[in-house]
Amino acid sequence: MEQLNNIGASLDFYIFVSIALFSIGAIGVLTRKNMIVLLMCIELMLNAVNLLLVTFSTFFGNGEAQIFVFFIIVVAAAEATIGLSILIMAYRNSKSIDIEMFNKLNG
Amino acid sequence: MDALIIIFVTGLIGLFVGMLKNSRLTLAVISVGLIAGFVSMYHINDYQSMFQSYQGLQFSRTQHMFALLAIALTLVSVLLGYTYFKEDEEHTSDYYGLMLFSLTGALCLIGFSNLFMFFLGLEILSIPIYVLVGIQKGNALASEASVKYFFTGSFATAIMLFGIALVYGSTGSFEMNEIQMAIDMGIMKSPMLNIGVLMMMAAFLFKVGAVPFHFWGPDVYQGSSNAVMAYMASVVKLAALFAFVHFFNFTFHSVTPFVSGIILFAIVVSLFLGYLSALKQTSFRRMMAYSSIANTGFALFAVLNQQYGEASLWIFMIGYACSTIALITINMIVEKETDDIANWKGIGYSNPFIGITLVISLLSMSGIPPFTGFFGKYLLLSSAFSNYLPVVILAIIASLIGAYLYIRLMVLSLSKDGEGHKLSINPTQTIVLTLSLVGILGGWLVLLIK
Amino acid sequence: MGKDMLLLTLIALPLIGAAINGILGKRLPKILVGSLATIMVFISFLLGVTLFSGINGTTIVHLFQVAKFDDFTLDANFQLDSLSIWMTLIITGIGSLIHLFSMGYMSHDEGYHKFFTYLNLFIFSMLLLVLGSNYFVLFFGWEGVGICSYLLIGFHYNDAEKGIANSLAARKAFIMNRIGDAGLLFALFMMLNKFHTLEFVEIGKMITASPELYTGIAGCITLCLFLAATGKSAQIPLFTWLPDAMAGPTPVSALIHAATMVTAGIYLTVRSNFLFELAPTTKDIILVIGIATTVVAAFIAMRQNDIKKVLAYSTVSQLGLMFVALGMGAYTVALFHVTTHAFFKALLFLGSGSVIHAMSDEQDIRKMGGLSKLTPITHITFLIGTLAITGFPFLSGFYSKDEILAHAWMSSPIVYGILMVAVTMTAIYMFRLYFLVFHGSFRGGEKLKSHVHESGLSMTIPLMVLAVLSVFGGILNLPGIFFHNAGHWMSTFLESTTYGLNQIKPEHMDGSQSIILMCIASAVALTVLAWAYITYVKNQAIAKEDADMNVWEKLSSNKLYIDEIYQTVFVQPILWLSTTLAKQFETRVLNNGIFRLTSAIEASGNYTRKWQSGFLASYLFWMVMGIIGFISYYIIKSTFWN
Amino acid sequence: MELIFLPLILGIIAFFVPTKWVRPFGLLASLSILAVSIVHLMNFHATDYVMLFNPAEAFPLGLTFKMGYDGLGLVMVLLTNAVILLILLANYNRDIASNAKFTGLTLLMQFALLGLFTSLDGILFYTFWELALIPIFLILYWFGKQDNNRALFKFFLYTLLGSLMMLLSFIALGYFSPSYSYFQLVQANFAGKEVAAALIMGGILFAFSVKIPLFPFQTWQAPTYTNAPMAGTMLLSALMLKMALYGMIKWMIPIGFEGLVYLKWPVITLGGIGIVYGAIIAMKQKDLKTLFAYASISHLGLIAAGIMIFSLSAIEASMIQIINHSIVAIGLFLAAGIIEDRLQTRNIEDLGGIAKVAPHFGFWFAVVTFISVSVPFTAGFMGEFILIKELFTAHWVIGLTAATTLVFGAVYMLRAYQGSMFGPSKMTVFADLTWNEYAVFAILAIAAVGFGLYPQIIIDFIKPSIKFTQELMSGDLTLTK
Repeated sequence: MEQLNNIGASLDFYIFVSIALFSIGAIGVLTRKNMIVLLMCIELMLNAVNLLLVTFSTFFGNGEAQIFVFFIIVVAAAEATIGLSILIMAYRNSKSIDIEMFNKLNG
Repeated sequence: MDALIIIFVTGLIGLFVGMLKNSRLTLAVISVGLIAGFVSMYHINDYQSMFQSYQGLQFSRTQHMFALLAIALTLVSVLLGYTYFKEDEEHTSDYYGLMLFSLTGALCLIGFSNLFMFFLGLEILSIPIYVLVGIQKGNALASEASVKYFFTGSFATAIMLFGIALVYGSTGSFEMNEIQMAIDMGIMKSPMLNIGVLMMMAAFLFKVGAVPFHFWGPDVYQGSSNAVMAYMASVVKLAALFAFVHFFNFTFHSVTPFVSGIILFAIVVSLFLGYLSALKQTSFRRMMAYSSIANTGFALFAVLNQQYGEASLWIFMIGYACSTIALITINMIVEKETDDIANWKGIGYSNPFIGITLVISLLSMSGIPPFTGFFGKYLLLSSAFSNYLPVVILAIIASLIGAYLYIRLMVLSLSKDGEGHKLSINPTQTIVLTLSLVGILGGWLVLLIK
Repeated sequence: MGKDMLLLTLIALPLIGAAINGILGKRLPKILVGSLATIMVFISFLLGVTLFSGINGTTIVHLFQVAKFDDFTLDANFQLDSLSIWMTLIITGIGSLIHLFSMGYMSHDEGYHKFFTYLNLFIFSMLLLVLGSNYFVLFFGWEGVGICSYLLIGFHYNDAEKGIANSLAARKAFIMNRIGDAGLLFALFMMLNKFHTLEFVEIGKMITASPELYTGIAGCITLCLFLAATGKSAQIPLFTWLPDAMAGPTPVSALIHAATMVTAGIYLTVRSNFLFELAPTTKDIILVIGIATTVVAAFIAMRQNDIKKVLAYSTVSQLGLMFVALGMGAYTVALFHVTTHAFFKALLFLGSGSVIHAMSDEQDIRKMGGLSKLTPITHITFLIGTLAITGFPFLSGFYSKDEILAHAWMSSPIVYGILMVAVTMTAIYMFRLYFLVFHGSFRGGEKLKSHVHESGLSMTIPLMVLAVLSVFGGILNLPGIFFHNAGHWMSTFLESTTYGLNQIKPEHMDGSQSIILMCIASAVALTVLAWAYITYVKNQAIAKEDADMNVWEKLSSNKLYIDEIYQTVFVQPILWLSTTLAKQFETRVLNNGIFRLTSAIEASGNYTRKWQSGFLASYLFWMVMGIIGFISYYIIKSTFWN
Repeated sequence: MELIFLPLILGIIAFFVPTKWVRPFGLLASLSILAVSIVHLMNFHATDYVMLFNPAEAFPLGLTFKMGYDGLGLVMVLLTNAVILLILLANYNRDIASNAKFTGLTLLMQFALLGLFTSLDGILFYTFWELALIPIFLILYWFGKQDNNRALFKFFLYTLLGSLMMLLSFIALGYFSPSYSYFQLVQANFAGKEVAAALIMGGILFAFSVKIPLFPFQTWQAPTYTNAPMAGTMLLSALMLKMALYGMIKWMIPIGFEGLVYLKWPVITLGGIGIVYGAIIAMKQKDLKTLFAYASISHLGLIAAGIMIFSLSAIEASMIQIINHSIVAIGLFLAAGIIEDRLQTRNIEDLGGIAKVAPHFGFWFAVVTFISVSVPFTAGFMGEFILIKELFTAHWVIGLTAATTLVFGAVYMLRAYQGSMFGPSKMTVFADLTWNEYAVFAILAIAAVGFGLYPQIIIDFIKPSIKFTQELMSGDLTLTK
């Protein structure tokens, strides 16, 4: 009960943190050219979401969100694997992992 | 629910059967599985299923219709892909497996009743597609396409999740009806909810490929193979659009009026950008990608239509998907080393069956009666007519440009120069063309069923 | 056989003849074709005579109802009364004579059967015109004769050198007539809207019942009717087609452009007398135009060198004279002149035809001369015709002209004066023509002279018959002063049964005055005769060449430049408009405008494509931009809209 | 129902008929269809309203697939079948007739037209309206000049734009009437919403005026005609344009009557302009087909203006004129086609003296020319007579404008005829008419004279159906002003 109130008092703080995390990830996605870094930035965004969800679940005091977080972690893992494999394939085709290299398809 | 499992298991079996390197057998197994799934989905309410207790998936009447359509379209895409897949001896079954897994995702996305199922469906739908797009290992374009699709896609996923989190934060539940109740209680003005909804909408717009989240479309469609593109253009778009409409017609229906401005903007820009950019394309698949952006613009009218939205969307999608599949099949038949539109010159004149098919599908695309494409557009526009007249008029003008696009293709492919230039059509392709013709000609008759 | 059956057969016979000739004419021998056509017309003439003998009052024959509209019906009815039967007699009588003449005249033509088909068709439509009991049927005939005249003027359309000219003349005639027809149509419309019927008798009844109701509309209607009349009867301003119409074969000129069709306008006016009586203004206009036409035409005729052109302009002038009569309300007088004019003008044309035939298609009088010995019969008959038209005492023309002049004198001396000038001019050009053709020395060269020969019987018989008629035609309507009981037989006959005419009593003047007038007229004729004889026979004067003409002669020989004026005022502007519209508006504005638009739309695709740069970074950037846009939309909306 | 679907079935069969049997097949097919329609005529009484397909229950979104015909519809049905037969007959000695595609498309076209003339449901009407566009488009594209894409696109997009406007209007009509059934649409009440009605009817009118074409929308016509094959031109001008005029009479006037007060005079004015404009441009045209195209602009302007008068006799007259125009169109374009076949040119200046070489052709061309300048004894005269009268009654200025067609018509038609037929002969050999061309001309002439002497036969069919429509419309409104 006590704990819940603390959370309630500082809920905004958690939200801001996760928003900040999310934005950092997004900005990273926008600015970086290295695909691996991009991948990590996206992971970062997902983790921001996780944090947010956990915060809310504690705030509402029901476990659903935390289960959801597990889902997200699993999916994130799957995505990471797929992403890395795609990355490797792309590297095979054009000896580079710089996204600037991929602009044959345009117009 | 049974259908889901049948399809998923069929996918697994398919993977194993694939080891026998017998493409016919694999196709047979997959098709049987899909048909079985279709049947069980058709009779979903007629028998007591052992998974009845599970509440995560519930198929109302419209959801039921959409699920059936999704399975049918997958079957068609599988048949369409057959000739292409079997060339790749090693991984023939991978295509089928991935498609079927993605179909399970699509079914979840259609039948979901809480955000868990929704999110899982979305991911199960998307991840196999990332693979399918890039499955041609040696192909640089394919890998580029899949890279672009993967990164934009996962970025959109992140946004979607953030939106979900915010919605959960403001409503305190993952159950659709509870969320709806909570919103209707009167928190529809709360910033957190609205921003969450807007973020989810952004992700949706990405999935359905509408402006300004459409960029992946042309590149991915061009980079991927015909079969995969057909699947994406039909099933993926269908599932995503349905989820979009479902959210904004039921769960968020009290927020929808507030965000309608954005949707109208997306509609108009998608329509014009899609058709105008398509005018100047030389690659067929790229042109189809742009036209699919424009068609998405039409489909988005369903989001604004609380009453008939889903029904109209169904009719529209059956018309759009069938014509797209037919055209892609024809493109497969005519495609030489590139998918240049010039290959189409005169094919329709010398091959009557192809000619009739492409004429009908193109006319249906350009919204000329009595084809399903027309009725779809008609339903969407007529319901939007009273509230959003200016947008409807803009849409009409855009569809005129679209008609110009399609008629130009029709004229090209019907030109007499193709005299005597015969094409060989495989039986599966014939089946696909016939099925899609049935869809185009007869799809709208569903209107008459009470 | 009842009256109505007789009438219908009378109308049908020429049509049947036309049908037979048209279908089988090619295979039949020429003599059969010609005689069939002639006999058909002649039989209907005989039928006409029988009907004429038994005429009493007005009989309407109902054939069938053409169409029934919500507030009026259109019927194919025929009317049998003195006026219509009189015209019928003229048409069929003279028609059969001219058919006979054509059998000889056209004998060398390859389009023989076609010619007679057209002639019969013409007779048929002319009969429709005069026998119809309402303006609707009349209009059918009206247009029908127009078509036939078109076909017959352009009969030699594929002639090597004159083919184009012929067909152009035909076109001109048709189009000018079409202008007149438009007028007639509008008259019909106004009548339909006012009276809801087109039957002569019913309209007449309504008007006589309450004239004051219709004075206003009658003015408009009569003006339109008169426009139509100017078209058919070649009055100013629509008279220029008639001289060109001489491109047709001579019998055609005789039948259509002298005896019958051109008098349709007079017939129309007489028919609608009850309307014209309500419209004094129109009558004045008619009077003025009639006078103008008669003078102008006579003036032009004086220096024409084509034998047929002279006769054509004299026809126009005579028609003008008739319209003068109409303008003064002397309907029967006009009809009397129509009759006599039909006699002597047909005679003159046929005579000229015989001359042309003899001269092997040479029409220029400067090449003729001294034909009196070579073609005696033609000479005599032509002389009679000339005397008749110049109003030589006690010939038919003398009486009819004298009637008109008398009325003119009573209406106003000025009109009389002008008419006298016209009459004098008529005498001058007719005698000039006669003397230049038949007297003096032959100017056509020896080679031509050797071919000159008198025409065959089939051509001379009509000449003689018509000559007789032109001499004694006056008996029909002798002035009262000589024979009080037989006087004005024709006028009384016409007035007796024709609707409306019996209200209008043109008074006949007392003896002394009329005798004076007659003396003046004959004096004029005789003096001119003497003068012409001296000029052309004694002094052997021949027609001047254009070079040494004075202004007046130039004006006359160039037809007052009226054709040129019309060309510049009406034709050229329209053609210019046509080209300009087609080039500027149609092509440049409409057509290219559309294509500009489409190409602009197509080109805009190139710009929209640019957005799709192909760089993943930009895609992600725009996605973020989108979200930011959404959120800002939310912020703005939530702050300002509630 | 067989009336509608026989052409469809035969048309589909036609695609698979072996080449040497195609000509007789096409002829027999159209004959049988005509026979069927004549059977319908036999059991028809002028006051009937024959329902071909009349589902009892209403479908969602106001779709009622009602089909049927009254006198008006039946006249158009007969006209269509007769004209198609004549077109196939006229082409019988040409290569095009032995092309399975052509015959099939023509029969499909017939199907669409019959559907249009018998549909009693708004959406159905629109459907057939669009459907008719496709076969003609393919005919023009496949059998027209090779380099005709531009003209073709102009034609297609122009008409498509029109029909999209029409679609908008029909969607809007859905808000004023419980269903799209013709009878309920006619009873739709716009009282107090005249402007809305005017806008809706404006949309429909736009589609019609593109098809007719009314004055500013005619730019697609001339190039399309000149590029089209003879048969295509005939189909276009003898049948497709009539769709629009029929639509005006049957759909536009009864449904949107309240709104038409705003449209009446604009349309009449445009029609009047069209009459003069078409005639004046036709005067200097060198290409026979172009000339006839502008001539038909002039004629149809008259008909359209007449229809907008709304008076009973005007509409009867315009029906007569519609039939007459079909006759004229077939005749003139057949003549042009014959000249083009024999001499490979349509330019008047290169022609001349044909009548001397080919007298029969000369004669029949003359007959058609006279029919088209609407002299008495032909249907055209009756039509123009009443139409101009009605226009004159409405306002004397428009009457005067319309009457210019009498003179101008004579000017350009005679110029065309004399320029090509008269004068010194410019060619040595010109094959005279073949039996089928002869037959077509003869039939046309007989029809024209027949209707010209007894137009009552048409009026008897039209009048009851117009009256019936008047009764359908709410009481205070009637067609006669």
